[in-house]
Amino acid sequence: MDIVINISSGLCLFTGSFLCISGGIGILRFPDFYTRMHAVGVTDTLGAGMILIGLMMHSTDFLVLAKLVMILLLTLLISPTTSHVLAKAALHNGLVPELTPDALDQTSLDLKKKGKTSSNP
Amino acid sequence: MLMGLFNHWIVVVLMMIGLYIMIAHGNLIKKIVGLAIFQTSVFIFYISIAKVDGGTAPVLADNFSQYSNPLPHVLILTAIVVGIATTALALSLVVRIKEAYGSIEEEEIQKQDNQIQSEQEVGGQT
Amino acid sequence: MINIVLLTLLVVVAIAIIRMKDLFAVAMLSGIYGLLSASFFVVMDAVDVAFTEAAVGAGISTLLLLVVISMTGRSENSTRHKPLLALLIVAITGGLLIYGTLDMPYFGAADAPIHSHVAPRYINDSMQEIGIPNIVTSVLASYRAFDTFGEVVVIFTAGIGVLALLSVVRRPEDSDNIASINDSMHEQHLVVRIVTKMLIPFILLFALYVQFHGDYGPGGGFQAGVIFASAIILYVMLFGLNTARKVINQTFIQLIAATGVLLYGCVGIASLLNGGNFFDYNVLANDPIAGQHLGILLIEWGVGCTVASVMLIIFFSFAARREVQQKNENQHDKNQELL
Amino acid sequence: MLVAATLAIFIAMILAIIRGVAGPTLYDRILAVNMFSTKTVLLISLLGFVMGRPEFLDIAIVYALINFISVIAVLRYSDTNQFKHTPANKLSTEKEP
Repeated sequence: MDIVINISSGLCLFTGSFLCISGGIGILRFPDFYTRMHAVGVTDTLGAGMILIGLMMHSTDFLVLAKLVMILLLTLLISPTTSHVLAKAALHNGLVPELTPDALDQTSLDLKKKGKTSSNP
Repeated sequence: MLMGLFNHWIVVVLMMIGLYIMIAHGNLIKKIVGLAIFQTSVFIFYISIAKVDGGTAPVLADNFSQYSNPLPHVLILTAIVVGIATTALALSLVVRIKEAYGSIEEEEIQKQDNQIQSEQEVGGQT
Repeated sequence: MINIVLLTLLVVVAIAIIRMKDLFAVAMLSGIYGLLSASFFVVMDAVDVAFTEAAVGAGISTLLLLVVISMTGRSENSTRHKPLLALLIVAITGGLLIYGTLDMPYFGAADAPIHSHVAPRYINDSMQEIGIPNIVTSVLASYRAFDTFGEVVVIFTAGIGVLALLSVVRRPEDSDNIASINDSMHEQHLVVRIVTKMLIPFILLFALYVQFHGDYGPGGGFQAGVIFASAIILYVMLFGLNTARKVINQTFIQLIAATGVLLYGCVGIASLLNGGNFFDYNVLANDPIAGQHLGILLIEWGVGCTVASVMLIIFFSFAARREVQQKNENQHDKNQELL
Repeated sequence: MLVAATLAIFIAMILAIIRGVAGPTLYDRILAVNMFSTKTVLLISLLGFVMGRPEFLDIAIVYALINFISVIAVLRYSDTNQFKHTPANKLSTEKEP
């Protein structure tokens, strides 16, 4: 039983760490704000959740477990909201995405040329 | 020696960074941030001298016997809250200065002060 | 090992703060700086301090900086006066201080003078004398209660100072104008408003937990006060100052701030009247331990009230000042259009 | 595994600091702070287990809450004209298409 818990918590921690680092690389390497936010927003929530679940398996005390669950719930509630708020504030204050609507149209045209139909005509 | 005194040296470096910002920058908000850095370096100093090797947080528990020194923690805990209160006071002074002078750059404020003073002197002579 | 990484990062962030011209970026970096130093405090076993620094250094002080920067302008003037002279002064002072550290006991040494004098008494005897496991709380609220009283009075005075510097005269007709300024942005943020409504009760409850759990774990009046205030600050930011003033009256907050200090002082007086020393809680009840518990509970409550309401007073003053400024600017713009 | 996860968090923190220092826009910095505080929550939780005293998780909860409050503050106080991302006060060097 002990070894099962150890392995599964190790797996969770490993996945979480991997996601965190990939989010970090994403925030460093992506070209503009919105893509960076995509990298962080997606990996942060899942990575934090994975690490917290991994820790929950280690915890023996009930209070510790309850606090970890609370942190997990808070992260799940707060992290997407902050991403939403940030994107909205940036767009509202006129930060232009590098991928402008014109460029988007261009991409969908390219896709049509290749014979693929885009989902939003 | 490098490992033993590293914390203290970092504290000195941080303190000097804060001091440099206080001396060399004219912007009042930047000065307040410099003051905060200086303040934090003092906090770090107190907390790092309180640490005992192999010690744990000073909350008594059954399976621990070695604790870090609680006294600096108490001093710094109150100092942090007092620090924010004084920072708020400084920031409110900055707001008033901005309203009175239209600027928060030290040099412009001094220029305006000198101008007023020289005008007063001219007025006094005539 | 972890502390070395954290301290190096602190220096990197501090140097970046020097180089930064954009004050908003400076505020953001000082937020990172606060978070880093709080992590350092956790590594150094100072959980109570980390708690306070997290709520204060990373939260409230960044918030106040943001408010003030939005009032006073964002960019720093590029002129620096006499950077070489400043560098010289800093280098000399730093060199002298580093020379001074050479005599210091090494980091973590258990036989350093600081650990041999008062601390063993606190660590060994506080359980028998005070009866609560968190030594920091027992030193803060019982052994050094008079010192803490001084700190609380300082915070109270700072609150009065901010109020004296920034308070604005409110006329009834102003409130409509200000409300319209607020609404223009609030209506858009439905998601945030709902999430905030879910979070605020939780934050208030958590603040009370921190307040009363301070005897057994990290926490206490200072931290609880800041967290409690931050919940209401969140409400102010999303629902506007006027709505918040209807929920919690500013006069009432000012009253609470004074009551907290008064409660703290009264505990001291009560122990004097019962025949003990000032802040000697042993005489407050029949049993010394019960007396200590009662005294610490009351004092932490007083501290929490004062800190929470002073933080609120400070934030309300800044926010009200900013709204008046904004209103004047809008009026100015309108006048310009008319001309 | 706990130590390895702590190390990973540290690497992510350093990357976030690099982005926070480099900018270039204001929102990149806010994003970096946001990510940094999430990582701090995880770091505190992990450190509690590594150091053998996991009962101090309250600190991590405070971090999570403070993170939210500071993002809301940025939203609220970046709404004045000086924060509009117009070419005049554009701090970034975005490429023209």
